Parts: sequence; C-alpha cells; structure tokens
Amino acid sequence: MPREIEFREALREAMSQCMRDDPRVFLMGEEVAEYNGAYKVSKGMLDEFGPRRVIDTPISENGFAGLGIGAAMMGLRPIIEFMSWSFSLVAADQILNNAPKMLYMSGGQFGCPIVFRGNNGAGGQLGSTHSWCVESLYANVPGVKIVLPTTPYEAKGLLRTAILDPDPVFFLESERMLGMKGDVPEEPYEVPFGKARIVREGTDCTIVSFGRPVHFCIEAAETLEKDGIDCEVLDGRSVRPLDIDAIVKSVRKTNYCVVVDQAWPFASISSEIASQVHKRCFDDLDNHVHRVNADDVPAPYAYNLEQEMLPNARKIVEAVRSATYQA
Amino acid sequence: MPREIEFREALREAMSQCMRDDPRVFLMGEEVAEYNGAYKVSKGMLDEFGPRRVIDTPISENGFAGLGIGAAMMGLRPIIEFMSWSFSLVAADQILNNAPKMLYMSGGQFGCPIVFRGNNGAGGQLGSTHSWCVESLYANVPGVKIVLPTTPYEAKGLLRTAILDPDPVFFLESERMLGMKGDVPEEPYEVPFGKARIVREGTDCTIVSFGRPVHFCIEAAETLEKDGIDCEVLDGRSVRPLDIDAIVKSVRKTNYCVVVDQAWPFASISSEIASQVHKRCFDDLDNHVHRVNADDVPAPYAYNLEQEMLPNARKIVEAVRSATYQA
Amino acid sequence: MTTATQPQAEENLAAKLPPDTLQQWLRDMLLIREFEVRTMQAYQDRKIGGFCHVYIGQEAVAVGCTAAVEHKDPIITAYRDHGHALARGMDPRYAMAEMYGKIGGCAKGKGGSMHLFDKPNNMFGGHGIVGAQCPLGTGLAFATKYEDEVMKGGTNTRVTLCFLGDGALNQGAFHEAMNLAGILDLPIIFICENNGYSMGTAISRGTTMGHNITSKAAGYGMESAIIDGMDIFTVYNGMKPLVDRCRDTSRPIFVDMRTYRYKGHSMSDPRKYRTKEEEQQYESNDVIDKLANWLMQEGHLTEDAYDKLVKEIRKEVRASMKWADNSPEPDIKELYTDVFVEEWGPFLGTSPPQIVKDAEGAGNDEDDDETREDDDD
Amino acid sequence: MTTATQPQAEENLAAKLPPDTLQQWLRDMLLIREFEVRTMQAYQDRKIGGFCHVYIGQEAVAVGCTAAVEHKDPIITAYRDHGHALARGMDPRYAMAEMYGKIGGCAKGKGGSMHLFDKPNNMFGGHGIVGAQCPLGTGLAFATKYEDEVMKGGTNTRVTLCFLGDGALNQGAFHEAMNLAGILDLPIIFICENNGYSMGTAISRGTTMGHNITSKAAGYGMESAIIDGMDIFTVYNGMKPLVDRCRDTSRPIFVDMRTYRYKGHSMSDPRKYRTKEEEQQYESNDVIDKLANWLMQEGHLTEDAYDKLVKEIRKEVRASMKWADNSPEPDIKELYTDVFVEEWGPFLGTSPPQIVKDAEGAGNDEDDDETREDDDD
Ligand SMILES: Cc1ncc(C[n+]2csc(CCOP(=O)(O)OP(=O)(O)O)c2C)c(N)n1
Ligand SMILES: Cc1ncc(C[n+]2csc(CCOP(=O)(O)OP(=O)(O)O)c2C)c(N)n1
Ligand SMILES: [Mg+2]
Ligand SMILES: [Mg+2]
Repeated sequence: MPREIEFREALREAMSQCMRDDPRVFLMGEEVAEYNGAYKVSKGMLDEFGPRRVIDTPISENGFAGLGIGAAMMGLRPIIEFMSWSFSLVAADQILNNAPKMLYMSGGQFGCPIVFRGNNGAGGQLGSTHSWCVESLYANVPGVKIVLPTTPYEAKGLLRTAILDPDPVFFLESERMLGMKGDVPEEPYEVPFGKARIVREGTDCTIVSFGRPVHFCIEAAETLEKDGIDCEVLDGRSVRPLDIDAIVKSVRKTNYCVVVDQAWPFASISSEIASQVHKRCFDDLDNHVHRVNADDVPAPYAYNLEQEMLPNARKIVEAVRSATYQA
Repeated sequence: MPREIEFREALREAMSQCMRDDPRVFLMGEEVAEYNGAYKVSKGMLDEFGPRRVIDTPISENGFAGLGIGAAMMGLRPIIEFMSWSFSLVAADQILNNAPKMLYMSGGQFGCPIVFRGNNGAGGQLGSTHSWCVESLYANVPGVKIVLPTTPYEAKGLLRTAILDPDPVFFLESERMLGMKGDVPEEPYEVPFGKARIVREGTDCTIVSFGRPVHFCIEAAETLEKDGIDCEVLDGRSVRPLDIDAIVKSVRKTNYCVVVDQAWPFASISSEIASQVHKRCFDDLDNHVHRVNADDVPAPYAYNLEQEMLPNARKIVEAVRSATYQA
Repeated sequence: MTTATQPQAEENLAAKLPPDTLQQWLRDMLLIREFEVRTMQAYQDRKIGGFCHVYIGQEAVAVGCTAAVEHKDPIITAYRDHGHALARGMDPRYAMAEMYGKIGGCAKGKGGSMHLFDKPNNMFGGHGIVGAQCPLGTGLAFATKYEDEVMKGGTNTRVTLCFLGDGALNQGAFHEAMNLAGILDLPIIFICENNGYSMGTAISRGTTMGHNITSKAAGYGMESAIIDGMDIFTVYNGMKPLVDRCRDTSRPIFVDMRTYRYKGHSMSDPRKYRTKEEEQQYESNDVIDKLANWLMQEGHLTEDAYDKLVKEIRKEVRASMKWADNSPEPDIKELYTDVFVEEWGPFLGTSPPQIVKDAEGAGNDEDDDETREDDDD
Repeated sequence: MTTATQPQAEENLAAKLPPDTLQQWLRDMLLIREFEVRTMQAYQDRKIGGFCHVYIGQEAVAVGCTAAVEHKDPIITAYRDHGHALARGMDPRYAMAEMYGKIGGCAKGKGGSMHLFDKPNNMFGGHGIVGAQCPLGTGLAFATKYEDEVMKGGTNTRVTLCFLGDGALNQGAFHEAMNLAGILDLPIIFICENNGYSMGTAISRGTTMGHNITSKAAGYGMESAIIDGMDIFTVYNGMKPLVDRCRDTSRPIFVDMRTYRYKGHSMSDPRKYRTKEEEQQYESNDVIDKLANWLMQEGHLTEDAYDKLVKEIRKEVRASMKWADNSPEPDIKELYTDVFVEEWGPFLGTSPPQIVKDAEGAGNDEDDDETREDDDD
C-alpha cells in the first residue's frame, strides 16, 4: 500500500521508530519539544516520548553538541538537531575535533554514535550567515559520515541507518524540501550509506549529485532528453563514504561526467569527485569533468542574486551540453 | 649584504615594520606580550610597542577573533595570533561567518582588513586535537585569502602583504619551520599573493605545493634528478587566490602533475588543483594528476604513525615516478 | 563594581529635555511601529523574503538608548535590527529597499532584513548568528578607545552600544566578550533586550538565573542595571547616567533591559508558548501611547498634531515601500562585487551603496524629500 | 542556591577514615609525583614527544577528589591529565607507554600525553582543547542520569567530576556547559583546578573576578565552594559532602579548587612570570609531605615504612618506563583503525587496547605483577 507523506514526516517517523525500539535514543535541540520543532520535524514527539527524551535546549550549539558527544561516549544514541547547519559553526570544535576523533584518540575505547541533523543550504533569501552548505567544508575531516537525503523515502531510510550507525553522522536536510511528498512505507527500513542510487539510467553523460540538487539534475535530464542527450543521474546519498565505484562505473559507460554540488566550488565535493573520476577514468573520459556549484561568493539576500548564485537545471543543462560538446 | 635570520624573526620584522609605519596595526593573542609569544615570534615587541599595541588575551579565541573583526570594521588593522590554527575551530563562526562576509553583507560598507596568523599543521606528535591543517577546510569559503609562507624571505614579504591587504587574510605558519634560517633583507618589501613561485625549473613533471611541504618537494626533486627525472617545483604561496595560470603553464610544458598538500585529501586543495588542472590541461596531460596528502585519518600521536601519515619526500618521489610511468 | 541598580525613582532627565526632542522620540517610535506594520504586510505580500523579525513593542529601547548616546557612538545589534537602524537615522527607504532585495537597499539588497548596516550612521549591523555581535561590539569599543588614546593620545570619547537578545545569554560568544570587555577596560554597554523569550523558549526554561540576569554580569565584575524598557523615560533616564559613566571611566556596563515583543518571533510563529492575556497586558500599556499621552498632558502635543504626525509617518513609510518597489533589482554583476575590496578575477571594484553616496553628497537631502512627497498617492 | 562556601573548619571526615585508605592516598600521590618526575626525564631524553604538562604540586586534587567519589562515577579532564588517570587507577605502564607512543599505551599510542583515556576506570579523557571537556562532561552526567532515571526508572546514582583549568573559565564552552548543567539539573561537579596561571598569564590578567571565581557560578544559580587543594584533607573534607549532595539532589556544583603547579606550564616554560619565592612557598609546604607527616604523627606510618613505600613506587615507575620502552611501536596498520568502528575501505575492525583487554580478562593481574618484578634491575 503506497502511502504519501511529507519529507518532515519521514524524518520524524525514522526518529520515532528508533526511539520506540531503543531507549538509548533521544532527541535534543532548540525548540524541538514544546514548539514542536522550528520546522515541525519533531511535531508530536514530545507528547509521545516526554520531556526526558525530547529535550529543548538554550541557544548553545557548542554546549549541547558537546553534551551529545559526551552522552554518546557513555553509550547513549543522541540525535542532536541544529535548527540550521549554519549555526553549527559555533559548535565546530565539538563536531570536528571531538565527535570524529574520539574513537581514534582513545585507541578504540570510546566511540561516538551520534547523529547531528538539521537544515542545510539555501533556505531562500536568508543571506550569508544563514545559507551555509556545510558538506564541502566538513567533508575534509575524516571520522565522520555525511549524508544528504533526496526524497521522503530516502530520508526515512537514511536517517534510520544514521541512528543505528556506531559512528558520528552529519545528516543534512533542506528546508526547501521538508514539505515534499513521496511514498514511504510505514515499517522501518534502512537505506545504506556509500551506495549511490541510480535515479535515471542513461548512456550519454553521467550527472552526479547529492541532496536537493538531484532534483535539478532530473529536471535537466528531462530537458536534455528532448535534445537527444540521454543522461544517467546518480544520487550519491552519502558524501562520506563516497560511492566512487558507482560513479566510475557510470562514467566508463557514458564517457562524460558532470558533478553538481550546491556548495561553493573551491576545495569541495565536486572538486574531489572530479579529481577521483579523472584519476580512475583517465582513458575513458572524452572531456574533462564539468562541475556545477554555487558561485564562489557569500550568499546574497536579493532574490535574483540568490537564484543566480545557486545551481539550477539551466546551469546543469549548459554544463552537460558543454561537457558533451553539444553546446 | 645578505643577512640570515630565523623564520620567526622574519615574521616579527614584518609585523614590527608595519607597526612602525601605521599606528592602526596592533598585535593581539594569547601570550604574545609578556611571555614574548608562545613560540617567541613576538619576542621584544611588547618592549617596543607597549601593552596598548601588543596585547595579551585570555583563552577566548572566538572572543578575540571577533574583537579583531570589530576593530577592523572600524578601520584598524589587527593582527590576531592563534597560538595554533588548531584552536581556531572554537572561533570558526567569527572567522568564517563574519570576517569573509562583512564586506558583502554590508554591500561594501564595512571591510575587514585583518590578519589571523599562527602555527598550522603537525607540530610533531601533538595528537589529533592539536595537529590541524586548516587550509583545505577553510579554503572552501569565499571572501578570505589564505597564505602559506615557505622560507624566511617569503614569510616577511607575504606577511607584509597580508597586513597591508584590505581583506581578511589567514596566514598559516608552521611550528616546524620557525627556527629555519634564510637570507632576508632588512628593508620592507612585499611578496604578492596569487603569484606562484618557481622554486626549481624542470621539464619532466610539475610538482605544486604550499608551505612546509614545498621543502619535501625540493628534496624529492633532488632525488629524482639522480634518476634523470627533472621536476619543476612550484610554491603556490597563496591557496586563495590560487595562481592556477602558473600551474597550467608549467603542466603544459611538463605534461605531468603532482600536487602535494599536507592536509587531508578529501575535498581539499589538492582535489581542487587536480580538478582545475584536468580541466585546463585535458589535452596536455599524459597521466592523471597525482596527489600526495596526509592520510585520511585523525592525526595520531605515535612518532612512527605520524611520520607515516604526513606527506614526505619518499611519498612525493613515488608519486612522481607513478605519474611519469617510471615506477 | 558588581552592583545591579534596581529600577527606582531616578531623576527624570527625559522630562527636562526640550519638548521637540521628546516629539522626535515619539516620531521615531511611531516610524518604527508603522515601518514594522508595513513590513509584515509586505512580507505577507511576498515583497520581502527570508526571515523577518519585527521590533513592535520594543521601540522605546532602540529610540531611548540611541537618544542617550551621541551620533558618533557605534551601535551594533542582532537580527531584530530594523528598529535600531531607523532609530539611528537610516532612511526608511533604504531599509525597506534592502528587505525588498533591491539595489536601493542599504546593502544593495545583499544583506537583507537581518543584516542592516549603515556606515554614515555608525550602525555596524544587524547580525544573524545569535551572540556573534558581542565579540564584534567589543572590537568596536576597542577601536574607538585605541583611536582616541593610542593613535590620538587623548582620552576615550566614545561609547559602544551592543544590543543582544536574552537568548544570546547562553552563547559562549557573549561570555567571552563580557570577560574581554572587563579585562581590557572597554567602553561598551551590553544591552540585553530581555523580552522574555527566545523564539518559543521562555527565559526561565533556557537560562539559569533568568529572573536575575545581572548576576551574570557580576561574574565579570561588571556594573549592571535593570531598566524598564517599556517606557522611554525609564530607558533614557536609566541609560543616560550609564552612558556618561561609561564614557568617563571607560569601563563596561551590562543592562537587563526589560521589554516585550508584541508579535511572534518571526512571521511564522503562532505564539502558543504564551497567553493572549500576557500579550494584552503589555499592549494595553503601550510604549508609544505612554509618551504621546505624557506629551499631551504636558501640553506639548495636541490630538490634532498627533493625528497629523501619524499620517505623515504613514505617508513616509508608504513612500518608502513605493520607493523600494521602484528600485531596480541589483544587477547580476553585484553578485561578484564586495567579495574582496579589490577583485581577484573578472569583476573589478565595488560601488558604494546609495546610503553611502547620500552621506557623502550631503546636499541631496532636499531632492530626496521632494521625491518622497511625489511618491505619495 | 548561590552560596559559595568559604574554606572553614569542617568536620575532618578524612581523619576518620581507616588508616590504610590514607596510606593509599599517600601512595597514589607519591606515584603521581614520581611518575611525573620520570616523565620530565623521559621527555628530556626524547622518549616522549609532543607537549607534556606535568601535574606536580596538584596531586592532592586528583587523589582527594577521586577518593570522594565512587569508581563508577565518570571523570573527565583537560590535557594536564596524568594525575587524574593514575588516581583513577590507570596502570602506570599504560600511561607511560602511551606517552612513549607505543602499542601498550592506553590508546595504543594514538592519543598521547594530553589525551589519556581509560574506559575500565571510567576516565573519559584527557582533552587538548581548553574548555572543550566541559560540554562533554555535561553529556556524561546527562547520560548517567538518563540511564538511571529514564532507562532504568530509578533515581540518579552517579556523579560526574569535570576538571578544568582556570584558563578554561574564559572559553565559551565552559559557560554553555554551566548553563546547560543548571537548566537540565545534571549531577556534575565542575572542579576548577585554579593554579593561578594559564601558561604565563596570571589569573588576574586574563579573568575578570579572578580573585573570586565562584561569582561566575552564581550567574548560573549554581552552588559553589572554595576548597584548599594543597592539602588532601581539605580536598576530601570539602568534596565529600558536595559529592553526596550532588548525588542526592542531582544538581550541579562548582568548585574553586585552589592549587599550584610547581613546574612550568609545559616542558619549555622558563616561568619568568612568577617569582622563585612564590614557588618555594608552595613547595616548602608540600602536599605529600603534609599527609606523610600527619600519618607519622598519628602513628600510622614509620619513617622506614615511608622509605620503603617511596622505593617501591620508584621501582614501579621505573618498571613502567622499561615496560613502555619494550612495548613495540604500533603497527602501521593502526594508523587506519579506529577511524570508524566498522571500517569503510581496506582496513577492517579495530583491536581493543591492552588496557581494555586486561579489564576484560581480570585474572591476568598476577602475571603483570610478576613481570614488573622481573623488570627491575
Ligand atoms: C547560533 C544561532 N543559533 C540559532 C539561531 C536561530 N535563532 C534565531 S533567533 C533565535 C532566538 C533568539 O532569541 P533572543 O536572543 O531572545 O532574541 P529575540 O528574538 O527575542 O529578539 C534563534 C534560536 C541563530 N540565529 N543563531
Ligand atoms: C582553545 C585552546 N586555546 C589555546 C590552547 C593552548 N593552551 C594549552 S594549555 C593553555 C593554558 C591553560 O591554562 P589552564 O586552563 O589554567 O590550565 P593549567 O595549564 O593551569 O592546568 C593554553 C593557552 C588550547 N589548548 N586550546
Ligand atoms: Mg528574546
Ligand atoms: Mg591554570
């Protein structure tokens, strides 16, 4: 029986099911409890689980991120919500110095099974302090898994995997997608990390992306189809671990590759993938890997500037045309 | 008259000369004044400039980084010392959200002429919290210039350029190089950002690096010369702006490229350069760009593990041999 | 140095000011109120994007505090910044155009509602990250003192006002800034606009000692005061001596400014976390009404004059909306300017925003006023 | 809830404990002292790398505080962590081998001096970033309480000790942790080992209210106490009632533990920021001597027994150095383990360090002791 629910409900269902199964799981963050979540992701969870397991915090990201890490060291399974990943910069020391390295520094004694989750990327005219895409920034750091869900189905399965994972996971949602609807089974299921999803098969050019821009890639692929360019679209799902094998396999078939990354271009996921694809497909590529990123500028507020800054279907179409010499 | 001084003295001379010329310049940080600097970079500066311009702070990186930014918005020219860039993570919000974006967010009204400087990279068995190479992490963010000096001469000239620059500059030194000696003119001079330095000309393979590993590249080039492989070594000087033109020019000549980057590999400067070189030299390259990075693991404490983790001449030699099919 | 002055019958300094000063305060508060009402409307009409946090209810704080300082004194605040910008003298057209994302905005449309900057008026922003303006504020205070004392060899002449919400009390940045201000003897007043809530979190649920936040200042050896922010007289009377003392002694001060936001946190907030009664209690004792009534009682204002003032302001704000509407979108090339002062790459230079051009070419003011009249319909 | 207990003539709880408990304290303090003396030597001999911060002078704090809690109570501290690890029962061989960067180290040589972890002894590290352990500590306290109350439906049974240096008072992380502990009613005691200096900065130069840091706790509505850390009796007598109360009430407490480090901040510190007289004043009234003298006066210790103890400890520490020397370097493949619990990529699994293996196979202890005897020369 297909059942359509919103992206935010899928996230909530993943959390609630894990919390029902495992008393070690709790949810903590700003406005997650009494306010029902700044974006209503945790709506109703306070009622079901009570204030000991759905916990409002003051505006102290470094404090409660660290609190979560300490609790994870003791064996609990915290889910820490950042209202936005833009606010995770004040917690950078805890999430980059402690969470990903505790296991290593302690020689394997203290793991850190924690999920940090929240909105990532442009929320729509929020200006430069509030529009961070942290995936490229944080992906440089080893010891952490970074996941970007694309649909309600993916969101539920990936978040369950994240909560069950024994290592720290950064789970990057998008405010712009929370209302998106899609078929989601009621029973719990897991979607694996490090396994790219082939969203659309094609033979002429590989397009790889993560999270929200995957939808722009699909849109672009549909436009390009009309011109006779048949694209294969991959949703990488997790940036770390990266399913480079799937990307390479696809590029070996299509001989062309476009990477679409909503973050800034410099030292980014797109540069990493481009670099790895060039390495592994040196003899397969008929053109260099093309990259579509946000412009290399702070996020502007004005609608027209922000639209121009972000990746979109038009830019992807242009990149594919250029990559496949059909510009 | 060539005059040999230590790297730390070159840094000090650049700061002192700017402070003599321009009363807006001041130095602030932990132990910079009465202790004469944790690494003696600022030795004697308190005596010369007094406690109003050489200012000790409490251990409040986010606080005094932000203080510096506020002072820069008012038109002063702060030099903020981080004892180590490893401690800049607690100040990430100020240095990434405020310094690089103030000019943009204010539509050009408030610039941020500030220099953040301090030790970066492995200091020698300091373990994972204290061994950050932040260049790849921070390079993702637009609006900031990132500089890594390589010799005392470069250090003095680049630091002067940084202090005179009207934009925020992250100046990344290395504890391991502070005692290095070199010829440094007494008079003030500037070394430009965004202009790579050809450290060694060669015809067979281009090796690009920044900061301390440039020395390993030279060592490797000397070894390789004995085998008849003639390497061109470039010191990029600044990561942002990146002198990609110089790199491309060299690669067009040598047809091979190795990038050496002391930071972690994923979404790093080396991936960026590799990606850009593949793009611009697609028809020139006879092999994919090879990358040498620190291993993708938290920094270990044990001597043997740390040595193995870091880039070194041996790894560079291997990479060049592999890149040039002479492995 | 750790005394928290309780609200008390101080000398009524405000009442002794020339009536036209008080009339100007009334005008400024009315301007903010009207501006915010229109802001909400424009937000509903999708003229304004992003997040939008209005200042209604807190007007006496911005107006009273800026009245207590001089124009040269820097101010800096958080994202609920429209009131401070207007109180400081930002032309409402530039403020509105900024929120409309237009080139006429104070930051050419690049900053938006949460990030209003006004260099000619020494307003150092609107800052979106909770607490992040506190270290910046200490930097402003450091710089004014440095300029006055180190560079000019004189004594400190300026006081920085650093506004923050009560939610910022729980950010590390605030605490580091407080300690730095204390250790470095900086001439800064931290004004906590304590409206009792950070989003849906009542202060007692998020902040220890929420009933007495001056206890936090005591931990930094900092003088502090509790001021009733719902009356512009208590604001001014409370602030003026603190500002004078801060200027003289160059020592930081913390103020627990008790206030209330009548509206929700942002435009999407259903305010379920508090009662209608609580809201009505504040609204029925409105800050603007209070001053208007006083002026009438004292014979400095007639009903007619008040009505005229209200209409004038309505006209001015409506004109600002029209002006903002007519202002062009920023050219796409603006995306690439102001990243660096001097560009690296294809884009060269940066053009100053209208607000700065106006401040430089002072004579233009009359033209502007004319335009404003013309705009009205 | 905001009372700071001044040092006073409390009940001498320590004096009533069985003599062998006090003898054990003496042993533990001597062990730390000897361990640190040897650490300095090994550092000079380049057996130990990186930064190295010794605990000499502060022994009564770690030993007295851990004596006041139970073994199940978690402890966490900063980078000056050797004393806490040993006081908590870490085998000196594992501690030394860690600093030697050997596979026998508590973290297989991967953490180093500043990052000593001991899971079997509920020691949650050694943390290198100033202040960063404070949020982690609140997480430990949150977890114990959550386990006891939410998961087991009982009442809180554990108290977390979170140690910090006086320098950490100026990090935002400390303040956010204090507020969270207060708001969430966490059973944690923040013990500020106030040795008067952070590196070369005397507390009064970096910390406002440095003469009375419990005023900072008052801003969080937190009970606090000032304890003389230079006498293990005052440490124990001061801490024991606080620990009991914290366990019962599940409310956080802050302690200003007045202590002194006899040596420099780290191995390279010339200590120009303080006088030799000041150092001698503390050293001449040494914490270890004090307890030894008391035990002798009370007839619980003879000179001979003391000499024997000192020798025994010297032997033990020397053996630990030898053991560390003989322990192999970690295999290069250790570089790639413990990044994730389950590896992604070529490296599979992670092997537990010796310290954990020992705790699991308890019977091995005798063998170990034998080895120790054998090692002596
Ligand atoms: C570091 C950070 N965390 C979270 C947010 C999201 N946020 C914006 S405003 C706000 C509430 C702030 O309340 P308060 O400081 O009392 O100011 P008020 O809205 O009452 O003016 C929150 C949580 C943010 N902007 N920055
Ligand atoms: C965030 C951060 N900034 C700076 C440092 C460098 N540092 C290490 S220890 C120290 C002094 C700490 O003093 P205190 O907290 O009093 O501890 P003590 O050394 O006296 O035990 C400093 C500045 C650091 N480790 N972390
Ligand atoms: Mg508030
Ligand atoms: Mg100390």
